[in-house]
Amino acid sequence: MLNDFFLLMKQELVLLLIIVLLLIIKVGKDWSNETMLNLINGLLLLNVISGFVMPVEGNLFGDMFKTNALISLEKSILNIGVLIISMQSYSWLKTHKHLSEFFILMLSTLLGMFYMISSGNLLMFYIGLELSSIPLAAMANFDLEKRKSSEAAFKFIISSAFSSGMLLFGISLIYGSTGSISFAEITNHISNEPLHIFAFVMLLAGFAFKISAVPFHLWTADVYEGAPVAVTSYLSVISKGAVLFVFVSVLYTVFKPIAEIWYNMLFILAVITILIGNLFAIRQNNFKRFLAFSSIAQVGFILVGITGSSQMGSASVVYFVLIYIFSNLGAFGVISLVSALTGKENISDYKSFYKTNPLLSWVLTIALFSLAGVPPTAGFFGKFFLLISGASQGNYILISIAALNMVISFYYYLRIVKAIFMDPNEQPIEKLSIPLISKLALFICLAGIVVLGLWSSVYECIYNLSSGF
Amino acid sequence: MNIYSYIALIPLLPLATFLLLGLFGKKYFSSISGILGTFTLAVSAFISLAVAYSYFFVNGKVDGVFQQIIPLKYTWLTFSPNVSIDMGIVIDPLSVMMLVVVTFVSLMVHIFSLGYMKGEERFATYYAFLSLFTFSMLGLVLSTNIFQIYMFWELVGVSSFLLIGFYFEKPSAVAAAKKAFIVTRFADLGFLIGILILSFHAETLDFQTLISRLTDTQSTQLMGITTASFMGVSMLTWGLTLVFMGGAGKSAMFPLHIWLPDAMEGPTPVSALIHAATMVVAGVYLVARLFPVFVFDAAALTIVTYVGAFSALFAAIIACTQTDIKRVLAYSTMSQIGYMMFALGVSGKGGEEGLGYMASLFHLFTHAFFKSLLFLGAGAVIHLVHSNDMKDMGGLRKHMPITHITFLIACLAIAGIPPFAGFFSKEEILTAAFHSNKLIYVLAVFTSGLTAFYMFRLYFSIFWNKEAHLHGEHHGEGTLSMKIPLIILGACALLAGFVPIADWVTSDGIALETHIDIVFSILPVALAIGGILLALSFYKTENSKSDKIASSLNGFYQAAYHKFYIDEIYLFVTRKIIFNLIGRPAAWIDKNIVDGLMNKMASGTAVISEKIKGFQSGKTQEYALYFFLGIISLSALFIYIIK
Amino acid sequence: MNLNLLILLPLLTAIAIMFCNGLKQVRLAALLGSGLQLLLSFWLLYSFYQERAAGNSTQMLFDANYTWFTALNINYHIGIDGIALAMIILTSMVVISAVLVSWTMESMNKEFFFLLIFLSMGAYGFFISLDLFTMFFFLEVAVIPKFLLIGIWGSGKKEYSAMKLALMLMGGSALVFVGLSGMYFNSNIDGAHSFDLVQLASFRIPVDAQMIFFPFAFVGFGIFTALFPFHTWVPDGHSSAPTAASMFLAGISMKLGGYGCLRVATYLMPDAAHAYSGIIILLSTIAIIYGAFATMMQTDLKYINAYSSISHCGFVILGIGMLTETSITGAVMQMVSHGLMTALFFAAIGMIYSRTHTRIVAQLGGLMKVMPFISGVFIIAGLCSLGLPGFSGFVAEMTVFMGAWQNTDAMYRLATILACASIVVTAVYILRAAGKAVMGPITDDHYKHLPDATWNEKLAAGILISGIVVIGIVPFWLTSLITPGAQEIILQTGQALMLK
Amino acid sequence: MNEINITDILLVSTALFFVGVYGFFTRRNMITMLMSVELILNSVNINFVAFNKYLFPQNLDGIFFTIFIITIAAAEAAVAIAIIINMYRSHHSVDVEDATDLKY
Repeated sequence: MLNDFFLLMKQELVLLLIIVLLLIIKVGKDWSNETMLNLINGLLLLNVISGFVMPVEGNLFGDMFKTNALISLEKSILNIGVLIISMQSYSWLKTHKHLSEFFILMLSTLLGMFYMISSGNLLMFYIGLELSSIPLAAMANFDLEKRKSSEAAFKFIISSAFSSGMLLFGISLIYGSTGSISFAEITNHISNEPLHIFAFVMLLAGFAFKISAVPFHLWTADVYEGAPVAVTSYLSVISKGAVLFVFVSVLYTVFKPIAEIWYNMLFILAVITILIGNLFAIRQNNFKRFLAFSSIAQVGFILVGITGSSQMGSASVVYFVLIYIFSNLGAFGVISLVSALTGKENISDYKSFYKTNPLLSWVLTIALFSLAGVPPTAGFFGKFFLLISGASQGNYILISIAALNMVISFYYYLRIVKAIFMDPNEQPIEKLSIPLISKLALFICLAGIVVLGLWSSVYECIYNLSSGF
Repeated sequence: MNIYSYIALIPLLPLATFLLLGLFGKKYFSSISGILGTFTLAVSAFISLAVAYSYFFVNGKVDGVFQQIIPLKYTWLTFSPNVSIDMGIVIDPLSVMMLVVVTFVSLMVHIFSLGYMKGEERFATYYAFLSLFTFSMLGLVLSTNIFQIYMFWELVGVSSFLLIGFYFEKPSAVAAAKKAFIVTRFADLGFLIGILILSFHAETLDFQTLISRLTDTQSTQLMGITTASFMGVSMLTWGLTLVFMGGAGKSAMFPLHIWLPDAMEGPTPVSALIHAATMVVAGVYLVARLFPVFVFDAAALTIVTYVGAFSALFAAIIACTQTDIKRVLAYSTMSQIGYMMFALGVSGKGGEEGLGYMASLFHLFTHAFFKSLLFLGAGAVIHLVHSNDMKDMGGLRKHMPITHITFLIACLAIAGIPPFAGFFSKEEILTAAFHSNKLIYVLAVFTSGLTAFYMFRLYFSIFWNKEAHLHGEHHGEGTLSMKIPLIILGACALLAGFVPIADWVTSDGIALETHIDIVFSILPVALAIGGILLALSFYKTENSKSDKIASSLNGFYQAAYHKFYIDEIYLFVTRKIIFNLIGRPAAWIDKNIVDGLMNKMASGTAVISEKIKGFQSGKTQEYALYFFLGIISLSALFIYIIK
Repeated sequence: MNLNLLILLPLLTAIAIMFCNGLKQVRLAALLGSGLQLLLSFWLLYSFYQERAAGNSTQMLFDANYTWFTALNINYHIGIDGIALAMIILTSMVVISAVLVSWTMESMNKEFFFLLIFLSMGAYGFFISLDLFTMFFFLEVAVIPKFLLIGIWGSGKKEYSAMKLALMLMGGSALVFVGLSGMYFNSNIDGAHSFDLVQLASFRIPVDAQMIFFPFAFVGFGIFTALFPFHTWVPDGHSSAPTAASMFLAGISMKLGGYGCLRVATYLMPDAAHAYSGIIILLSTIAIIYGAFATMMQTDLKYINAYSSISHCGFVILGIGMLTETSITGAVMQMVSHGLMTALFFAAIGMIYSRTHTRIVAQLGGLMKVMPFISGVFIIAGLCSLGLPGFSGFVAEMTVFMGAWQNTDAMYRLATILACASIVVTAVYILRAAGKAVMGPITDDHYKHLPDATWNEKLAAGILISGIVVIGIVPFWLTSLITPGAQEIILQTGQALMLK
Repeated sequence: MNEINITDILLVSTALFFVGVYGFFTRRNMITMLMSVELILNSVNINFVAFNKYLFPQNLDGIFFTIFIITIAAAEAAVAIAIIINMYRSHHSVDVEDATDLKY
């Protein structure tokens, strides 16, 4: 039993150890930021590796906590993302006073996400969700002196409090009508009675809030814009990815009996999410805000993939999130460098970026291409599989809308490429000296973008792991 | 292989010359390019004569009938199992005669050009183009396949384009070249569709097979093509008429003639070769080639007849009013080709009835000599005077005796004065017309009188009349190389009438007995002499008689002088109707509607995006409100509506 | 013969270019790479003939099938038939010419040649693919580099044009995607869905599914080949692009669409192809006629050629829509011919533009006098465009017409006649342009001192002209490659409409 | 006899829920908005307890849940108030309408 406990919760425990270690160091030692950052990156690397050691399958605490190979992989994916973000925020955090707090908060949210992913019970899920969002609000406010930062943090905490209120109300109704908060039990009782549908919609809204699906997305852009770049990238890939993992498994297993209903709901949500995301993304000038809307559109595509409701659907979503982490972090890596070194965050500042920073330009361009879904980057494969998965239900209207919306998304991604390569600029961003570790992070992203698509074993592996659905 | 395989050399030699001169001429052979071109063509001409001799006198006949021989044939492009373009060589009386005419006239022009084009910067290019033309024309006459003919048809068109536009710095030359190409191209459209129709029904492109299938009353193909109809006209008529349209374009028949006078912008020897003797008769050749099928379809043949006859008269009238000597010659060419056309039109299938066919080709033969002679003579005159306008000429007989004499011979020939070449051929044509269609006959005779008049108007205006003011240093006739062709062609114009074409080139391959009926000849000859005398009195000396006549016929004269405004009509149709009503709207629609729609879609998206930005108001409470409304509406939708 | 070389070679060249320094090294690497491509494609031709001569009559030669994504039954399946081979040779010829005309590219030359070679990889990959996924993959590979090529090195309103081109082509591939997914999910090969072209061809997709997805696939690919009314990217894109990109765009990219229409839409969904052929013919006839008339009103040489491409590519669609063996052979020939001819045209225009700095016809004049070679190239391209015998345009167009005429339906006949009529209009606009720009008096004194073509330009033009002339003079060589492929497609469409 | 019916309790909780939502939408003061959220959470708590007591008394899922919600709400409030205080430093206001720099 105890053995099981240590093995099954291995990833959570490692994370916990790191958090405790950081706390101790914070209290006891006064190391320089560089040392700390190197140490943390080392620890996070260990964390990533630990995820792949001895994967086991099993349940704990009366099925409240469950883990299997897919879940373990999902956690590892998040770990990789966190490592990259930490590497990328090197320039930003090098001079920051509250370095260890940042990581303590971030790893706490990660821990929350792990719980959430492993949850087999609504209570566990709720705890994980809150653990992953409350510290995030504090992180969003990490640039304490910035007006925008605190506004973003306030919007985030108050909106997420409201949304978890709604979520909880939905959960309470489900509990009231099924008598259980365990996923396995709920599946047996759920049906398409109005009360269940109402409760489900509230639950769905909670999820949709987290993954920023329209119309529950409105906080996203404001928070992304106001928060520090590292937090924005964390929000956009890690937090979103974690919720998506849960969302898929909850929909596919717990709410399987009402699959037809949520299928139609997702259809509607996907269409308006893609559309609204695209329409708003077109006219943004702040890079982070732009990526916020583009990520909303991406979520729309993910929703299309989820409608596949099969092994293929789950696999394509997990695969896409993996690719999305690399692509989006590739873009955020460049933005965070530029933002940390020059303070410029507008797309118009990037005009003629190529003249001064060809390497960063190519990384950014390739990352944007991957987000847009241009072959041979991995983004192409990710989008292709999502849409194919969506098509597997025979809903070609959805596929057509999604595919045509890709054209709009091309427009705004190419607009940035145009700014980088083609638009003239009197004062382009000067040549930046990139810290080695950031460079390494960018290369990891680049390698991920190139390899993950062409190397089919990645998808195969995820597909095989998704066989549970 | 066949004993005639070496005939392939005849077109291939000029082709080789073209490639050699076209690719390297300017750099390496500039000085000797003329000699080189002339020499190879002389070889070709010699082979042609040898072929003619061997075909007409030695091996051509089997049982008194000239046989069609196909020494070479290779499949070039297969469309479907039965329909393919074969590249080959056909030897029959028609093609052998054409071979001789083309190589011979071309040779003369080559020689003449040695002097005429001397000192031109693009001398080598000129010979390259001449060789290209000769090659294409020879390919055309040797074609075994209707598509092969079409290909060479296009090639002669383009060589004509290149040669007319030889002086490419002159905008008028470029315009004329374009006009010639486009008008004939338009006619070729008809030809092409005609080919499509004929080949579809005959299921072949090969002349021999096509003719045998479409003339065999038992064949399913003939049944098919005559029963299928469009707008009440059988497909056979459609096909033949459209093919004839192509021929009419190339042969400058009304109303597709407008390019020919303008084509005179090219160097004069080119006009002699292309626009007098060879290319322009391609239409006649085409109809003659398909003659067995044409005979089967009275409607198509009637069209040929009337178009030919009308063109003959129409051009003759215009020719009387023009002052540019090359244009006069151009209209006269058109008129003469009109003769050939209607001669084919009035012809019957074979034997005596096939007189028209023979007469037409006979006229083609003689016409080639005297018309190229006229052009070369005109070339010599222009070379001296540096002007095309007969107002700048006069009294030239003293300066250029040889040109004068040969020109006179040619004029007599074209006027149909015995015993010059034109007399015999025209006589046959008139006979054929007389026996078949009296109206045509009347037109033809009248036209022949007009011909004599305008030719001698030309002759007197150039060589007699007032003294021209010559400037420049040399007042001679030009080099020897310019004189020799004149003399040779002069001899031909004198003697070609005695060549027994009737024995050789007939519609059924059997020799035809012809005889000159003195009584019959009186009327046309008298008319011709009358025309000459009229011209003599008007133009021999400087006087104002002609102006008086002209002013008395004011309206008609003006119309004729302006070529009956056909050019203006064309210009109106192209510039005003096609450009303004089709071209401009198409471009406009493309820019504003089709493309505009795409741009509107893009800008529309941007506008929508701007319109809906209010949802993202920045107010947290509104966000929560939308969140809540989202829940309410989704649940309402799924509880009450979608079930 | 390993077809993977066709992908590897450009890829390695592109990588090599990244490690080069300075224009000299870069262009040498590009030339070497594209030269090897040319050799490889001809070696492929040779081996193809060897195989056929040895009696190998399988439809697709040099077949190689590697599993890629097992879960979705996606394979990297490659192989070629004569049609694909013809397109490959076309690509290699256009690419080397494009490299040669960009010989003196100054700004950002490394990136330029990299993208150019990368594009060629996309094209090769597309033509050798026998798996719809792979095909789609390479189709999109060949889109985005064009955006950069036009946007960075172009002229005029280049950003607008680049964006328009990229978006419209992406719209096309979005439609293609829907078509592909429909075909995939309606296929059932041993209980599994498949993207495999050969398997799908023998499976025959259910007719009702064909009826839905054919328009998607056809229009999607059609956008690439300027199907009316989705052609508007063509004029802007071509005219703003740098010379090499225009050549590639018109010479190869537009052919991707034609090939896709044929190989994917028509071949795999033959019943729908028959059902929709009326509409296809209608659209293509409009494109032909309307493109020709719109061309007539253009004043910019590149616009003239771009609009004429719309008209000429209309013949490709027409040939496909007519669904006879001859017309399909003609369509493929027209693709090859138009690819070479239009590349040559753009090369000539580029040469003129780089010297005179104008492409407006009215401002040009008398170039024949100062640059006879370039003018000659221009005229040859023009003559090929207007379908002169001896050049490839003639055989291709005539084959389309002959094939089209085999349909006896009155509407089809009318379409054929209208298409034939367009060759007259073609003559008008080509001669107008040539007559003003290269003939006539010299309009500007400084033209008198302009140099004629340099060796690289001569070589580029020489390669393309030799292609045009070889096809024009020995077309049976090309048809013998294409016809078996066309027969296969016609066999598939079930109605071999031949002259009995 | 005088037993309180579950529907009565649910009525209260529902009312509380809507009061909370209404308060959240209309109150300008950030602290009040936070209190409105607490109202919503409390309505959920009532729900859970009521359901547990009346419908599923055999186990204590609902009660557990309630305890966790109370705890987490406290944490949430702590962070939220910290952020609001920080905001007050930069904005000199706790009016939600003043925190609208980020929009569109």
